[in-house]
Amino acid sequence: AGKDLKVAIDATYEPFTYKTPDGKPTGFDVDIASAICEEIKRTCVFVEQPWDGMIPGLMAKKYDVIISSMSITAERLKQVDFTDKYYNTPSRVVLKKDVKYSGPESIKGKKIGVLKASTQEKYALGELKTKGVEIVSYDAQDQVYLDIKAGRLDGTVADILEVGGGFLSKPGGEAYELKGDELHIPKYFGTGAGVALRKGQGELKGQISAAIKTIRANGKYKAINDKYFTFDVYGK
Amino acid sequence: MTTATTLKLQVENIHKRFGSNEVLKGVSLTAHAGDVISIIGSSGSGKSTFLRCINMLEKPHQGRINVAGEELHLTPSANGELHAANPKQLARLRTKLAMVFQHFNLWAHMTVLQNIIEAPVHVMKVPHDQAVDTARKYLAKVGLQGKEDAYPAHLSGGQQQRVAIARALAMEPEVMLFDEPTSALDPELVSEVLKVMKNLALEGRTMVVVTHEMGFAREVSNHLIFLHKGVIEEEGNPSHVLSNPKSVRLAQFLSGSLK
Amino acid sequence: MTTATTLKLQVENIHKRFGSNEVLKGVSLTAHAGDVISIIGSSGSGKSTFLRCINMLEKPHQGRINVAGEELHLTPSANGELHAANPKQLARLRTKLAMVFQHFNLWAHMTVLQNIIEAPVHVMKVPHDQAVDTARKYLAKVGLQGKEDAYPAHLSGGQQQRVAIARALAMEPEVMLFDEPTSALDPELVSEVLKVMKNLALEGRTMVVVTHEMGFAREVSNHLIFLHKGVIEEEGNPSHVLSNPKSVRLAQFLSGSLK
Amino acid sequence: MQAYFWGILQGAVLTVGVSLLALLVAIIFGLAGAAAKLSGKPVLVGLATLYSTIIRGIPDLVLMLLVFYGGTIGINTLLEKLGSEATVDINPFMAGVLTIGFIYGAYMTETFRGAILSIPKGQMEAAWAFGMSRFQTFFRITLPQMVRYALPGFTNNWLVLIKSTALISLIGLQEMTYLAKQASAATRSPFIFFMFTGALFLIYTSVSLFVLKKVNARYSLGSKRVQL
Amino acid sequence: MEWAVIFEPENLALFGNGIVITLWLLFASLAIGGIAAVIFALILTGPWATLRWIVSAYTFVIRGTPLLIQVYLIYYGLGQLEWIQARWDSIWPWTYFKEPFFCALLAFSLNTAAYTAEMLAGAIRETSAGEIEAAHAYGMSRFQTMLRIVLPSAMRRTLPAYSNEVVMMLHATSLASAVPNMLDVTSAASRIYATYYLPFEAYLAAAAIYLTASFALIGFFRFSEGRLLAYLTPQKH
Ligand SMILES: Nc1ncnc2c1ncn2[C@@H]1O[C@H](COP(=O)(O)OP(=O)(O)OP(=O)(O)O)[C@@H](O)[C@H]1O
Ligand SMILES: Nc1ncnc2c1ncn2[C@@H]1O[C@H](COP(=O)(O)OP(=O)(O)OP(=O)(O)O)[C@@H](O)[C@H]1O
Ligand SMILES: [Mg+2]
Ligand SMILES: [Mg+2]
Repeated sequence: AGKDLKVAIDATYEPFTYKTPDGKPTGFDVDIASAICEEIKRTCVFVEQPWDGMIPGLMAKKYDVIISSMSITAERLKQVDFTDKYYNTPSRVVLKKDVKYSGPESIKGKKIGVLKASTQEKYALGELKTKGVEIVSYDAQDQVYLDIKAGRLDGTVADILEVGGGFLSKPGGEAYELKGDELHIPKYFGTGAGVALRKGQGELKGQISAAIKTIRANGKYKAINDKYFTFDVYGK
Repeated sequence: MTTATTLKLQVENIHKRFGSNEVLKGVSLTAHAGDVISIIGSSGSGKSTFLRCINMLEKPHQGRINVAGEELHLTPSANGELHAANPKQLARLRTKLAMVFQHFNLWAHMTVLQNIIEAPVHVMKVPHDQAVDTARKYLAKVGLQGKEDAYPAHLSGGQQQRVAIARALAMEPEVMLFDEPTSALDPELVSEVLKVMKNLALEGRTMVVVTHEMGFAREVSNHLIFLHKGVIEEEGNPSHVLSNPKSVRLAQFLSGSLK
Repeated sequence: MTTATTLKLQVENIHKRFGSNEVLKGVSLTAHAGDVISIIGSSGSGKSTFLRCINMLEKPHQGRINVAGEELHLTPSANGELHAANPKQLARLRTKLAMVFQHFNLWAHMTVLQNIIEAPVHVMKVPHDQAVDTARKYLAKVGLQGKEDAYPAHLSGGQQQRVAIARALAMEPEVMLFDEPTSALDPELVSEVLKVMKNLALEGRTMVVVTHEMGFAREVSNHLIFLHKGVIEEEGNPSHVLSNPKSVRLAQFLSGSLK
Repeated sequence: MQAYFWGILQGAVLTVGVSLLALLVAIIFGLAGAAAKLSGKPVLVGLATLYSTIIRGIPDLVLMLLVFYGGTIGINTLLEKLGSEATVDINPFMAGVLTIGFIYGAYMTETFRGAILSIPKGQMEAAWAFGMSRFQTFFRITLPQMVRYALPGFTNNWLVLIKSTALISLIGLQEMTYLAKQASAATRSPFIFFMFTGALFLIYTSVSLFVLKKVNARYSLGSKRVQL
Repeated sequence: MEWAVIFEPENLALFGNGIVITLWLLFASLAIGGIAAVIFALILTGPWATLRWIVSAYTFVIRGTPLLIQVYLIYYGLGQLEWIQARWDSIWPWTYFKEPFFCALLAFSLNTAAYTAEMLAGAIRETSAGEIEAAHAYGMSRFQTMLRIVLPSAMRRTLPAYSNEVVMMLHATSLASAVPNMLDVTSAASRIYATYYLPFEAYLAAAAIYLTASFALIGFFRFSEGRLLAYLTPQKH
């Protein structure tokens, strides 16, 4: 392996980036990062960085890239550069099983919790609020679950993987289910998670995008994918 | 007013220890209306402690206290000291016993005027304006007009002492306890204070004065107590006792007098 | 030792205001080795302020200070007060000027012994054991053997004052400034302290004593200053001045004396 | 799951280390700040006032980011301008200790100043009159007497400081709050880890309070208390 | 740097709203917490052993755990209790527990009350013995001595330390975003940061707001000290 590639992760997003009990970073993002490094002949060095300081840290050259489930959005593109996506999971509406859902109008007047400053919040504000749904924003997604359990909320809009692992499969989540279609609208949800790097790192960006294509093609991606998921997270 | 035979203060057989140091070994005192009792004695003989026991600032280990005919109820604490059984009664009796402290103990965060009207207004419930008038009167008596709004820290030693005296006078209490009230005063002021005290005595007020000035004791008091090592070594009529001390200790004590 | 003509302390034309209140209006004083100078005056006349100006605890607005032949360098501050140009020089000169405060100002967190050896050990760099010996000697002189380990708060008023005196004596300074050093003492102790001071004077030490006891002033001092409203109203030989006051104010002041 | 608790305990060691060192720094800055503010020298007063006002004025989080990232970005931009390829990395441990110490020094300044104001002026005057330098007076008279007045405010500052060490996770140090967050994310059981760290904090503060109580007793010798 | 973004009307409105929330939370919790603190301080220095024990335990737990956890437990923790859930739709006062603002206010008030109480209790214990004795000697009851002599003096001496508490509370209000819909100044900044990815502009703008507020508070305390602590300082004209 060649020169070090410093990769920032925020290990608080199971199953994408999290830590084993002995403190080793692990998860889908981490494995993908390692596979990429292997392709481009660099050595991955993982740098842990809380989410709030992710982009400033990148600017401050504390690391070279971010591989931490960061969605490619128009706003972020103003500050940093992204490679092609390496996965894209859809979001969906989650409600109590006995609630009938047939589009935003059908839940007029209900209270829906979303993660503050997330793609789901943008969607909820743009498509649900306008139809009379009450939107409440939270600092963290698990707070949304707590308030659903407490009865302060009727439901949420969330990434299906997130809500599946964090809520639906947990005690208290049995009474709820995914409703309606998968939500993909790029205007709100962007185009999936990519590797973020500083602007002006064009060469590296090209290498990584190519590496993603390669592992996608040679089966390495599938091996990693199957370790964590029962379907293909790469998306359409 | 009250006649000279009314009992104003009766303190009996006070005992007080600090740790193993027995400071008072049974000291008693009786004062009628208009009495001025001087207490003299060498430094550390227990004068201040005795005065502070009278209003229970120090808790005695033994003894009885009766103020203006009312007996203070005392009960023993676990540590052997006596304490007031009824805090309300203690507070009430204390209003009849104004005190001038050896270290003045003025309230630092209050101006001179506030110091003086504090207890009359908030304890005796005297109307504020009336309290201010009384305060000004006594401030004038101790020669401190114009210092009403100064804080204690900005006063000279003698001025602080005079505020402490005015504060006690303004309570117009039945019994006054003075702990070396003229220690920081010049001779001229001493005689001023003496005059004030004599007038108070004529009004029938009772005073107990700890002092180091024999002249003061002779002039102002009608009874003198010489305290030595925690007991009353000698007592009686001041000029008598001072001129013809019976005990060797008192004679020796007085021999130091410069004038 | 030093001869009686050595100049020990020369203070010239001290002016001091508090706000708009001019407390000292040009006061001067000269003391040679072995001199004992008494300062008398009514309460609030500026005696303490003058004494405190001599060692710059109060910053005068005008004046010159010379200790043991060394002039203290003073420069004006923005607010009109003078301050020491060189803190090191000030600290050095202050070690030659021990002070007994009117309010004693014993260090509350130190025992009696610690109070007394503090400055000798940490300022004068006297070896610890030697400082303890000196401390015990002076404690004995003021009659306080056995109280070495007590904290100031547990002492009687007179005991505190004696510790303050011992603390000053233990510095064995060239000049001593006493602010009413016997105010809390009984006559017997007063004459003890008087004896100590006379001996010090004989050793050639210089003393400036603020006092309210005319007898003390007469006995102990060879020069007397009467301060009135911030100026020296009269000065001279003590017994002379006290027996034949020239100024009306002094005569009136003295008339108060009880004995 | 047990292993996560172990990890958090190791983070707790870091928390203890950073907080104690930061406290030391804060005490030094606080004493210097208080002494300067009370010195009466316009320049010193001005500097100390500026320090205590500005630092207390800006939220800790922002300061931490400014010092650490702003500092690194600044230095690296400078290096780039100078044509250097090298990148400088501030040691996060030292940066954390210094930043937190520097911030809490501003709070300590006020606490200590208030305490010094509570000491009767005569105590210091006696020291000056006996020829002690300002320095000696401060360490032999003011400091020992200040302790018991300062302790309540000091204790509060210290307890807040302990908890603010959580900030160092922002600059990449694995202290216990952050580890607890990771553990709760990995196991998706937030409450149990919050309770655990809460308990660790309580243990740490109990020990602190016990020590501070002893200190208070030591420095209250000779002071007179009246039963209220 | 792109400062223009901060000055766009919607972002200004965001900050404006943030300032209102922040100040409202600050002053309301200081007022409630302040009153509680005085009562707690009296208990801490008073003779009632059981009460004192309870209040000590309370200040110990509050001062010993992070404020964030307290906010969390009051808003989310209590919300999980069925007993509360059964009541908060109709039965007063439990209806308040459904409200984020109320829960945040409660947590903040309880927090500042604990810190302030300990500070004040410390100052009360250090009140000069002579001054208390003088009050006793003049017949003041325990209560009066407290109210007229000890508290006024202790509160003044606590001022410098209390200014710390107030400034810390100002900063702590940023934790209010742990409960939903509390768009205080920090939340406003992080929203702008998340929308535009301009960390320095967003957070520096927030810092400027906090700085201004702190300056105002610190200035207020200096002014009060000048008046209320005059007795500790040399006399000026
Ligand atoms: N710190 C201060 N601030 C303001 N005024 C003061 C201060 N100290 C003293 N004064 C005033 O200065 C005057 C002189 O005070 P000083 O203490 O020198 O008097 P003194 O002659 O020592 O009196 P005493 O015999 O009562 O001790 C007094 O009127 C006093 O009120
Ligand atoms: N709080 C205390 N703790 C321990 N000992 C004390 C305390 N107060 C006084 N004492 C001791 O009790 C003795 C008597 O003290 P007291 O103050 O009554 O003396 P005094 O007669 O008033 O003397 P002075 O004339 O010097 O004021 C002294 O030896 C003193 O050391
Ligand atoms: Mg006494
Ligand atoms: Mg004086």
